[in-house]
Amino acid sequence: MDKNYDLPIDAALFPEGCTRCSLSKFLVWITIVMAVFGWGLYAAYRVLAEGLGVTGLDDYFGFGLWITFDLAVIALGAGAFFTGLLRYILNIDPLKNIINLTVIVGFLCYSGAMLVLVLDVGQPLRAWFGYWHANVHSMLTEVIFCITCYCLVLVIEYVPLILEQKQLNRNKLVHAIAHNFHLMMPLFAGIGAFLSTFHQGSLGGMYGVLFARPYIARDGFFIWPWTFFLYVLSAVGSGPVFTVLVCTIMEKMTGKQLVSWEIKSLMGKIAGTMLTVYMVFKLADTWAWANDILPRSGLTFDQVFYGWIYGKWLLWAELFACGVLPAILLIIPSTRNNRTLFYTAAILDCIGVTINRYVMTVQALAAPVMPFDTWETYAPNWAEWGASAMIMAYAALILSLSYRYLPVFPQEVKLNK
Amino acid sequence: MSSFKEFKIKWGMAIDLDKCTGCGACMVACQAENNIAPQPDASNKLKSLNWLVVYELTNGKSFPEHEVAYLPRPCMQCGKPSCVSVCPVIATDKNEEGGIVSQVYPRCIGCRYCMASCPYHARYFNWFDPTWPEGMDKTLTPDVSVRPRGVVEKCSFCHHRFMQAKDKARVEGRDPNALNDGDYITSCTEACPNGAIVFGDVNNPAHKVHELVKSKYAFRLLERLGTDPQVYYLSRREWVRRLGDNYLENEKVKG
Amino acid sequence: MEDRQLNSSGCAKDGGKCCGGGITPFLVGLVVSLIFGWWVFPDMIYSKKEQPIRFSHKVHMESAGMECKQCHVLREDGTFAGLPSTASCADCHSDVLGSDPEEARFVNEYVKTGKEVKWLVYQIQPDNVFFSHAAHSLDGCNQCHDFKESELCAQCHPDVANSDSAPTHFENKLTGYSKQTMKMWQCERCHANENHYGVTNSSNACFVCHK
Amino acid sequence: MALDRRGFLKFIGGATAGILATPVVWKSLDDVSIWTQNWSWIPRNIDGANSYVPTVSKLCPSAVGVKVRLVDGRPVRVLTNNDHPLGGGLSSIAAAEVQLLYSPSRMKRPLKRTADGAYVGITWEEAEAMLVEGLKKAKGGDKLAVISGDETGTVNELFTALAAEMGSKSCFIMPGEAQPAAKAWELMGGEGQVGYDIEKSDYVLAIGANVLETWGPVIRNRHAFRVGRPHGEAPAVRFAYAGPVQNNTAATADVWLAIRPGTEAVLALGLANLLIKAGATSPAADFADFKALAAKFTPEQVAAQTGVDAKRLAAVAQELAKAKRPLVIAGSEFGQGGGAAPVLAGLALNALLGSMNREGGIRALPYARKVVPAAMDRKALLQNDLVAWLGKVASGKSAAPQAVVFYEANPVYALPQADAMKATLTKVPFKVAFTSFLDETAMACDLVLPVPMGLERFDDVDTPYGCGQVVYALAVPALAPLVDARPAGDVVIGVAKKLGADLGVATFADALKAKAEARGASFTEPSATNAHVSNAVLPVNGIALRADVLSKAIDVKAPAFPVALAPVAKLNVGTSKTATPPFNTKTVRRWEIQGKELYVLMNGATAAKLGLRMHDRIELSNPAGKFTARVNLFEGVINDTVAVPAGHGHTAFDEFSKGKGENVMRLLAAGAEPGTGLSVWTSAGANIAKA
Repeated sequence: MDKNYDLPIDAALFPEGCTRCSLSKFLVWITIVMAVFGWGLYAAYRVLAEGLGVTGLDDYFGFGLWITFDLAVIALGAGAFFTGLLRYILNIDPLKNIINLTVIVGFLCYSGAMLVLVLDVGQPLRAWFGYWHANVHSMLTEVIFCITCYCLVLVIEYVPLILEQKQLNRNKLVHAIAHNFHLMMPLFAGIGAFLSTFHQGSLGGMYGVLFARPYIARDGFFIWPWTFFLYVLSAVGSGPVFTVLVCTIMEKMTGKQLVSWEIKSLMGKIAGTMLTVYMVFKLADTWAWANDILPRSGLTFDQVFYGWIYGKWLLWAELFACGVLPAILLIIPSTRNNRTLFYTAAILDCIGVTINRYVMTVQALAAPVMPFDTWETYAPNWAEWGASAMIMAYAALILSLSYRYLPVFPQEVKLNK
Repeated sequence: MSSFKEFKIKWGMAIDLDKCTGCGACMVACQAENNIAPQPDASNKLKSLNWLVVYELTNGKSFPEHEVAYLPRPCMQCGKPSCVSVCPVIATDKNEEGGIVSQVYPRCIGCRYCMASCPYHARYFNWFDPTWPEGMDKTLTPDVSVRPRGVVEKCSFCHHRFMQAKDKARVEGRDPNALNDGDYITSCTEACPNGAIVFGDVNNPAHKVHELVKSKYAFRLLERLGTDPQVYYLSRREWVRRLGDNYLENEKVKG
Repeated sequence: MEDRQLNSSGCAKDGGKCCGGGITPFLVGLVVSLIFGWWVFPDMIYSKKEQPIRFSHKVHMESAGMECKQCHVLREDGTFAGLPSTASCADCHSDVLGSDPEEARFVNEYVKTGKEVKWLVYQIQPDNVFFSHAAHSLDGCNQCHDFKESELCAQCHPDVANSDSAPTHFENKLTGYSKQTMKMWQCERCHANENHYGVTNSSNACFVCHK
Repeated sequence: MALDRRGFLKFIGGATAGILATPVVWKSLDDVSIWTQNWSWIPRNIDGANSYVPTVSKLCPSAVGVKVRLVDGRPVRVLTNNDHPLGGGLSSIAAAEVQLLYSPSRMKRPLKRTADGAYVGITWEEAEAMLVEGLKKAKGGDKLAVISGDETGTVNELFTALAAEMGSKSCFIMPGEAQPAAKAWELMGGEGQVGYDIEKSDYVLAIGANVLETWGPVIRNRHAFRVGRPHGEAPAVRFAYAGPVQNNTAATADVWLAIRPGTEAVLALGLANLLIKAGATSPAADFADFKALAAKFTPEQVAAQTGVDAKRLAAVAQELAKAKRPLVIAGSEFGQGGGAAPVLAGLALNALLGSMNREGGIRALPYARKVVPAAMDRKALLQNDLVAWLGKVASGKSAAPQAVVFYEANPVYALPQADAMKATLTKVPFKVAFTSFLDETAMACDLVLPVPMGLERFDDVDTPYGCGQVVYALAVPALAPLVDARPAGDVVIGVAKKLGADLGVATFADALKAKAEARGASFTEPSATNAHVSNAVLPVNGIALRADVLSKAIDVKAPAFPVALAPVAKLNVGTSKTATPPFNTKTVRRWEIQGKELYVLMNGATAAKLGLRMHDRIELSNPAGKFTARVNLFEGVINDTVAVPAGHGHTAFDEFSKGKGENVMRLLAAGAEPGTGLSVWTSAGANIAKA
């Protein structure tokens, strides 16, 4: 084999027909990422060695940044299961051009969330009790099982992509495995869609069942409070555009076009449709909450907001600026195909679902229930930011490696000719 | 949601808020009895671990119409606890005769879901390992295990005293399931010089608390949420009773 | 690097031929770990300890005609005293009674100095476990069973009534607990047995056994 | 056979499969989780046999009767003793007494101060020799002073006897409620110790006296409160409280009369005015004078001086008049510095109400006989005014003593103008502290001698001030001292011997035995309480109302400051002797101490007037001293008054109290009460500036 010394020294590992930056440039980037990772690792060490007291959490805010982070990334990672569902089960073929990225993003979101959970539980060495001594009545049990299983599914979906690495794939066995995996993908996509729907729902259900917390308690359907369905819908209404945003950021960083606009627009259309459905229900839910659940608990709408930090602006922002507005922008073809408006809508959409997960977690715990109790505020400290940044760094690392060495984007060669 | 058991015995408290001066003896007696570690700086009340906390209540009026009351808040041992069904590992349950909500520390994984569910803030997390000044750990009682960091704990109604009372009854040849009024009382009940807390079996007519909870002045915290607490409060002051639950402006308080 | 990559993938063309062994390495691994896991490991995690004095329950039970509860006393308030103190042993053994050199050693080293014997307890439970000996009485169990006292004790404790020396104490190197410390499922043999409910007032509620 | 990579992978595969089929992984997982239940750095439970020792708390000012639970001789709890005449519950400090045995600030051995100011451990033999040497230099002519923090113990007799043998009468007890009361009772011509029969009263009006928190035998008082207030029913005994702050007593009282600090006597006279108008009278010889004095205190006049609402005042007067067995208790809101006038006026009210020498009223209780011949008896000791004496020493009017002995007293922290008091003590060349804790006073001494804690020693409590009955309670050791401490009584006896004096008792235990006998108590049999109650009372004859003294003493000048200061005393923060016990930091209210900062309380109107809001940082200053604090808005404070939580701002002790908050005593300056000459420091004021 002739060697072209103009190519980066690891060029043999690049996806077929793709160009990449020099190894040294890549290593500089990786060093930056690893520095952030190291900070998070230190935070994680302190938390595990000394206890959760080093965080900003307290007895009022047992859940804080980490749970918000987990819920948000799990919602945003929903692009994976929903795109998979559409691609493999409903056979929307064009989605094959972005399916790899949705799988990686999904995998990162879920595995990252699980890493954070290791820090977030007080006794990580006993965390396996969740499987062994499972309480079937707890929504959290459903979450634990579904997230674990779905994370395994994502690994299974991610593996063939790794096996398709140019050099690895030369091995016949590897090639055969990768191929067979692909054939089985509809099965896993189906399982994934099932598991993911359930745990997205269970995450919402986790809050809705807290019947003594009027801020988040919701009546429901059968064993599930409404939040179960709202979480599923909000996740599928934001996950796809999050993948698009990740893709676009990668495009900006690499200076290449990786996915064609049509695909992005399609993802936007999917998310927009789901978001619209979600917003209809969410608005109805909010109305019913303010007019039924709150007064039933002896509370008024005004009473569950406080100052600036837990002000009504959060609700209005979530519902309208980051809910109704992006839904409209994404669902109307003309605005959707305006790139600026499209990206604005996508960003607002993701912010909206993050606000939702934040208020459901933090504001819900801040809102006093006993009349003589007080509003308390919560601010995450360095340890929580550090550990969250570690997950971001971890994601950046995996994405960088995947992009550099794996055939993630089928359109890349064609689009960059 | 799971169903909740009914019990023949129902340990409960009737706390007369008109008798509590807020002196804090119950809080100290609780810590000593239940091997709760002291904290050099406990000014962050959101991170100081005390199973029993005395809240300060105000009628909200300006001087001189102002009134103050103190409300000791143990675990409510809810009849329909919001914390039990959410626990993913069955570390907390309400399955024993007497209706005390158990918390099993070696089972708890520290997910804090139960804390999120409890509107009374009765549950506490061990943010750090507990430490005592040198030698003070020798004053730990043998009755309650010391909790490591990373687990949730809460008031147990001094459950070990229940077990001790039953054992004493057994040795004396009495029926351990028919304890007399006063055979089993909690450390805070015992410590309060004002007798603000009366403890006993709410279901047993021979126990004083049985009548007290029927008083027209009796109320429970956040009754309308449906948690069905086993801790009752009493106050002849209407404004105090009104602070027991959230009332809309036009709603009347009972009693 | 690249060359190695190429080589190994080249190798793969020949399949099992050049990188032989077929299933043998797999089997070797399997057997090695099975041996390790079943025979070496269980031994490795315990340290062995012997009692400081060789004590014969048999002599006390048979020759002296004693019962368990004479030394392992239930106190008036319902708590259990566990092992007898040197002082209570000295009620009989104020001086050497027999010819056993261990007894003489006990009298000389402990009774005369007033030192307590650091007996090793086989059944000691973690702090988070509450166990009431008062609740597990002969009267209670013998409503249906027909236990002798020593038989009842042996439901949980090693049956030492007929032995001349106490068994070796295996201490888990990680947890510090005896190998014979009962696990929860063993307690549940009775506590989760519904036939016991209503007869013995037993319950399988968490707080009955945890503190 | 060389193992190639593929073979190796197969081997690993087989090994993995094999391991999963053995207990290795599963047993390890389980063991690890068991390990997390038993971390070696978490303390273990230690089982054993329970035993209980009934005793009385010498640590808690409420002198609460308790029992100590021991497990195999190891003390684990202080428990309620319902049978004890001083028991029936716990105070928040007595509840922590067992844990305080292991307080980080506990004295472990005798210490002497070296030239460079550092403390070094010495043996008891060295310490006693040093004590003898130091005392030798203080022989004759009031050159030795004794300051005791024990109001009820027989140990005072040994100290005062030693002082007497050394030719000194400068013996003092730390200021409290007993001293002004003794003075007032003496002025009225009463005999013995004044007692308040709260148990049998049906209407208790506490003026200033924080009867449910700091005044008298608090737990006994609270037990009476408990009995008189059945759960959820209309109370059989009504409680009214008058004071500047809605404190713990006011929180449960049926009536709170808000009055300015230091105006207790005026309020009492205002009530007297109304009662006399309603027909109340007294057989006292000077009733006419008193009537004339009371006539001046019309409701309007009283309202102007005290700030009390005239209607509420009238209502209380009516309730008092209607009650069958009313009882008025006057005292200081923070347990000291109140002067004789409030008590005098309060006792006069009782006289008007016919409560003298009546069930549920005022009782004259006999003092116990001295058991150490040379000692000062309690009556004599109560006549010595420590604050006044120190003032004279400070100003040079009295010569500074050559030696001072402190017994369980912490005047450097706990006296008014604490900074000035500390400076005064520097004039004394030899200072010795008998103490359990290395407190502020010990830190100023040349020799510090550890005494066993109350739970480790024999001691006694003889009829605390406020008790309605003679109660003699023995403190018995629940355990041997954990540190190298010696009972102060025995040390004093030994030292006296070395100084050539025979105190007449061989051991402290003998003194206690004699005292018990003097009280008619017998402790030969084991008892559930080790306490003795007697119904002995002295006749109350020819009581004078002393309008002459009152008219002078009541001349309270309103402080010339924008705000008045009202210190608020609570037992949960401990005492000056103990500081805040480790468990009690959690009982300190949120807006009382945050980190190292103290919060002071004022109502919204006062704050608005001063332009302050919640959490504002302010500086409180007056000629006595200054400090910064933050504002806590609390509507239960009278207008133009700042309530300052007392008991904070320690500069000694341990991490549980040192450096937290500020010591309110630094802002209080003592003055002399006209007519009685007693030191008073309940009428302080301060300037407020934003800091």
